[in-house]
Amino acid sequence: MPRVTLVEGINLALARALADDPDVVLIGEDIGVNGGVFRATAGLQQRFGALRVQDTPLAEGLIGGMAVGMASQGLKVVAEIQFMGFLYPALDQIANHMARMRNRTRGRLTCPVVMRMPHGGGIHAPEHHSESLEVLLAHHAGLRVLCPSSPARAYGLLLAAIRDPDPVMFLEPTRLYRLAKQDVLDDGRALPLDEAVVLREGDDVTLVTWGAMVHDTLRAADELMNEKISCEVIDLSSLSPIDHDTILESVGHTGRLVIVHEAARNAGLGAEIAATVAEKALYDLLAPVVRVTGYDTVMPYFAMERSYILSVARIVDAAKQTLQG
Amino acid sequence: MPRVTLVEGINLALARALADDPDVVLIGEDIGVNGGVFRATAGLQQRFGALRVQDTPLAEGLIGGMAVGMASQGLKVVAEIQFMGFLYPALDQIANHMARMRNRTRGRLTCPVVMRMPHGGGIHAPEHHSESLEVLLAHHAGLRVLCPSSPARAYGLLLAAIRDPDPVMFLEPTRLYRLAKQDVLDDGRALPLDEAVVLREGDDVTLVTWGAMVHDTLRAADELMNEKISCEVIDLSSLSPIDHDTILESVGHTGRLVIVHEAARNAGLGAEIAATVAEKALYDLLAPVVRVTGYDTVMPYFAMERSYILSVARIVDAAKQTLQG
Amino acid sequence: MKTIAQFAIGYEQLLDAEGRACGDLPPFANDADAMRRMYSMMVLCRLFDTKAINLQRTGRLGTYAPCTGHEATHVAVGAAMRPEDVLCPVYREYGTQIWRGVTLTEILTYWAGDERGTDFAGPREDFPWCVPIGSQTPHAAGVAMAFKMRRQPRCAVAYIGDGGTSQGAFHEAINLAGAHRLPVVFVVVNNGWAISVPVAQQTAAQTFAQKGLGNGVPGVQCDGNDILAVRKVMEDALERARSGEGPTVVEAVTYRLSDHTTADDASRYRPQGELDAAWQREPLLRTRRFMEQRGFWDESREAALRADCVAQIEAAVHGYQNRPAADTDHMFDHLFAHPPAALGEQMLTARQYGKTGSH
Amino acid sequence: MKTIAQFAIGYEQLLDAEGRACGDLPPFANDADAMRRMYSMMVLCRLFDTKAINLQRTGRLGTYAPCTGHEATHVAVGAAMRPEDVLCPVYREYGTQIWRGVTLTEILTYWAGDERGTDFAGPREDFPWCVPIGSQTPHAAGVAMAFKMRRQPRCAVAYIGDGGTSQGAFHEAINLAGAHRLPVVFVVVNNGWAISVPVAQQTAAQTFAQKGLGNGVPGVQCDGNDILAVRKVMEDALERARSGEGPTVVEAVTYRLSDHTTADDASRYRPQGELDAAWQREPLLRTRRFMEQRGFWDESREAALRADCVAQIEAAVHGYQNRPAADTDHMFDHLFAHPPAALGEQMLTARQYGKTGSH
Ligand SMILES: Cc1ncc(C[n+]2csc(CCOP(=O)(O)OP(=O)(O)O)c2C)c(N)n1
Ligand SMILES: Cc1ncc(C[n+]2csc(CCOP(=O)(O)OP(=O)(O)O)c2C)c(N)n1
Ligand SMILES: [Mg+2]
Ligand SMILES: [Mg+2]
Repeated sequence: MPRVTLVEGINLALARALADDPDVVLIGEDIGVNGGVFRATAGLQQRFGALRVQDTPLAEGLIGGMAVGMASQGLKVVAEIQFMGFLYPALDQIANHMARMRNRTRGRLTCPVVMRMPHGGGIHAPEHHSESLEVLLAHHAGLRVLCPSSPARAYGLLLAAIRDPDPVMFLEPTRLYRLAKQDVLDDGRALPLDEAVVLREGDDVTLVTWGAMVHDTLRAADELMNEKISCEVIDLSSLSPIDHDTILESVGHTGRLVIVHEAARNAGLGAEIAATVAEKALYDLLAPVVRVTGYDTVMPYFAMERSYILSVARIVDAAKQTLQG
Repeated sequence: MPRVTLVEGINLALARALADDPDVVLIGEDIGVNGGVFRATAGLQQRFGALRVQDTPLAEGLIGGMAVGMASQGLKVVAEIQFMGFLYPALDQIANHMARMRNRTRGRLTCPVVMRMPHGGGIHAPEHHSESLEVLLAHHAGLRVLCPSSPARAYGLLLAAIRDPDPVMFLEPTRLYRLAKQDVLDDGRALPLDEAVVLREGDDVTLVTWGAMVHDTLRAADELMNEKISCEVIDLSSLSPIDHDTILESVGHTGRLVIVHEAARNAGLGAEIAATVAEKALYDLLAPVVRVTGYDTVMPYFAMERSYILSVARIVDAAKQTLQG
Repeated sequence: MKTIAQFAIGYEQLLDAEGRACGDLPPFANDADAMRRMYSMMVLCRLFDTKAINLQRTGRLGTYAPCTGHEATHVAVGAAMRPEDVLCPVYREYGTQIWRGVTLTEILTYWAGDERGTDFAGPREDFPWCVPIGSQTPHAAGVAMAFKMRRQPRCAVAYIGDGGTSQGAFHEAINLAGAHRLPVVFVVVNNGWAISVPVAQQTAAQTFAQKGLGNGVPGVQCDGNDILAVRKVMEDALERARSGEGPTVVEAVTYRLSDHTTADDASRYRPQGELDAAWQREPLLRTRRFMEQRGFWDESREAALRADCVAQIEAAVHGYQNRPAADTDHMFDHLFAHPPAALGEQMLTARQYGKTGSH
Repeated sequence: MKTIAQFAIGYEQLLDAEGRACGDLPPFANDADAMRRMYSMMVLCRLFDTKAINLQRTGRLGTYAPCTGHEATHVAVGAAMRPEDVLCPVYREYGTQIWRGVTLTEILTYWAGDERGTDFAGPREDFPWCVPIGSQTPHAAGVAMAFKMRRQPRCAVAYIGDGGTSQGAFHEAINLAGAHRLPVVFVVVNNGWAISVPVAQQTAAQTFAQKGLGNGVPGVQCDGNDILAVRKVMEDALERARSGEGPTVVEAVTYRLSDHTTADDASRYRPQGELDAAWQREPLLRTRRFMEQRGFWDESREAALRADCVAQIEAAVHGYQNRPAADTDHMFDHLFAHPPAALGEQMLTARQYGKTGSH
């Protein structure tokens, strides 16, 4: 069983999908000879050729649009957006076409596209390289949005995304690309879609998070455990649809909820989770919900990113706050 | 005092701004001789000339980008996006430049741009002409997002938006453009930014909404009053920043909250309001918050729009539900 | 300074405004049946247009985008394409669509705001109407990329208007097509106006055929009211594409003889004189004259054709007006192949509150 | 078919790879001071580049985009512009920026991930570095629109890379500039590569100078390692723009002698032979030879210049490393002229938890 990083897990899944299904095609900027700026596609063009692993011209709108066209012919397109801040020019195609093609044609034309992109900051990158824009995607019906938190989950979720016949936005936590290794069995098994994962069971507070913040949240849970506070940690994993049932069940048990995300607070995805709890589990709540999030500022240049990205300390304090409230 | 429709109120405000300040420039598709597809700019090119009221080439990304360039020179650009579904190509400029220019240059270059666009459905228009995408804008720090609900508010808020030195997204409820007339004093007075408005005071339930849904919500409040249920109706008006204080105060009084918006439910702006209440006013709540929203489907073609756009009946039922809960 | 690159744009016209041949005629021009088929389709489009506008005016159809004036271009493109090619239309190219098998009922259903109109029984792989201007052009490039990857001898055809050429997406698509020599033809329908904006305000380009030059893609302009020229130019471009020589930008110069849509009032911005002059160049009469000169057509054929068109249109309107009603599940049925569980709840709410919303 | 439009792209070179004049020299080429100023700036850029890369390698700077190889183009553009013109750069055109007054300290501060680096003390109206490729070009068109509206005799200059020309935004900007004859020059720096993608894969266009033809905007190509040619071509284009004749696309053909950025490893995708060959055409030596031939330059001037550059760079690094620390309020200070009240609460949280986040 190979021990791999998250980005290597993605590479394994892509290789597997390309090998299994001749309709799978990878497109993106610098994904060919260069193997992607994060090396997610390393070696794949050599192995599968320059058409199946295709460097596109430098135009994200084009990547989205050509993906729609290719997918309408039954190709399964896995497109890479080099950094999430460069997603914007592709949004028109994603929202106005990918998300709608099946619906508007009553299933006649479909859009089996996976849009892969790095998510979040923390790697000292220049401006526009550290964005967390999941809400822009999650708000659009007709899309699924996934965010893995470990090499094995990246592998299994990416396979699930590629095999799904509808468009899936696949957000890869940049900070985790090379953070840690994990044994990943390259057995071609996909993970289920639409499901959150309870990473750790606990009794006092539910901590919901996703992507890179999963790790800080687990560390916070460790620290809290030292103080005899038992946390249930949920990796949301599917950012759209949200698996509210898993969260509601947990909150039913703990009565306390802290939501942690790197994205800005205002109209962030944490709001959707808190709102659903306020609607469906109000009487379970023993304390106000707390969101621990990025600030409502633009993502600062990297010298300030450690002050923007929330910390273990903030999560710990938030959890304690729910225990006082 | 002229009796005008909402779109006429906008026209008055634009004319006033153009007359008052030689730096005000209008740009957009078909806004010149044609006066805009909704006639918001009718007569303005004749009066102020083809450079100050400028038809652009057909490219929303360009409109956003040229606005940034013009604004950097101190022009106050009021750009029209013909329908909100065509906003996507402009989002790159809005999010990556408008919202950030002041911050990234530490105030050296600023971006006094107003982006005007129709918002919402209900006018039997073709696909992509009926979108409610406020959350895509509200999630971005560095922008203000406004949505007037009457001719007078449109007039006063638009003047405030144009005079503000930062970018303001101005969403005009399409359904209200010609719905009703109101006396609007063309006195050049701007309304305050960042403030929600309590349109009707009440004791039992707080109803928060914005844009076209204000009217249905008021009708629902009327119906509820017939059943002796007294509603406080809040027109959010400023969609970013949200005036949470006004809402919290009202919920403190009523203990019940229904949020009404036309946009899709998942990660809609209603979530932010509900989440904030769950954080800051949990103990004031006598019943679960209810969101009455668009479905998590793509906005259907217009034959189905009466089934997509929520109804007075749904609002009434939701309010009653909070009284049972 | 030395010259390192040179480009030229050609113009094709085979039929003058009186319907006289003014160039080397391609074989199909001498094929009576081929010419009759094309002319018949043009007439059907013209009559359908009138009917659809009428339905809209009388509240029986939503906003509709007329095609009057564009018939030669639309029908010629349809005739030049093969059934296995794929079309990425904008919103008014009914002539091409009907030629390819889209039904009048489907067209009406679409403009009645009903998604079922885009579920063509006919060309199953053709794209539906595309409202966000320009965004259809990368689709065509993507379709052509699929053809290339699979070594299929098929072509994609994307329409775009004169106004639409200002969208960056169009240039991105051309650039990709050029770089990969994709089998795709971009047809710019230059009808003089983008709603209220005339061509001269839209761009400094002397022609739209040259729109590809910056991305290494050749272009050709033709008289878009001359069905022979358009078909000839399209056949050449498609042949080039099919044989691996890459994309072409084809500009068809025509005129929008109608309002932009039924929601528009062109008299607000468009000089009447220009419109009157354009009617002198309109495509139907010109084609008919050509056919009459050759003995392909006469008054009785015309009368029979018109009767047949009217009958077809009436049948289509009937089919459209009597299509089964859609219920609120319609909004949920085709969002996903595997819908998330949570949508079920909303589907029930929609059933409960169907048709009660504001409008 | 008759020809209805023709276009040609010219190529300008005034200095061959050995520094010998090979064309009609413009006046500034005979002006020793002007030439020395330009050459000195080129050398400063080259030495600064080395220093910045070194700082990055030793953990004292973030990712940095080198300019080695581009100095002739960058400096020539700076020299051709007037101070009151406005520059919309991408991210590596330091030669132009420093010429216009941006300081080395500001450049380092920017690449250290500190917004204060973009608050140029110098050209207050110039745009900061622009990371989203292509998005700077409509800014330049907008700036030029402001100049036109106010009848100011100023020009905007936008840079873009060979890769960047694939972005639709670039074409949209050119089209607007053409339609309004705006005073703007688009400078395409063709350095052969867009990260790992070579020009031939990026586009089928034979030149980048022709990128404007589709939108009615003329173009000219020049040897981007020939400082005389670039400056000449830019002066002509700016003169054209200033006198109301509209925009030009200028292509400067140069080569990226470095990795794309310090985060890149070009050896993964770029043949060593190509790089070696490109070094034979690099701009500094060529300019120096030209100046030596004319007696404008000698070894002792070279030594003095280098010493001066090193001192300037050292001072800049010192200034950069000793700039005042920023506190967490930095994130909130310049979001709005009138910040919403609610931000205050977050500012307090940020103060409390500053510098504790993951990275
Ligand atoms: C992205 C986008 N922006 C704006 C519109 C609104 N709109 C619809 S048609 C049109 C003009 C199109 O002109 P042209 O491309 O010349 O096509 P024509 O209508 O003349 O066939 C505009 C601005 C749109 N549909 N999509
Ligand atoms: C919109 C966008 N997409 C992707 C990137 C990532 N990226 C940065 S530089 C670059 C290549 C640019 O090549 P070119 O335009 O030729 O400029 P050069 O670096 O050669 O100067 C890419 C893909 C980006 N910055 N912006
Ligand atoms: Mg047109
Ligand atoms: Mg380059």
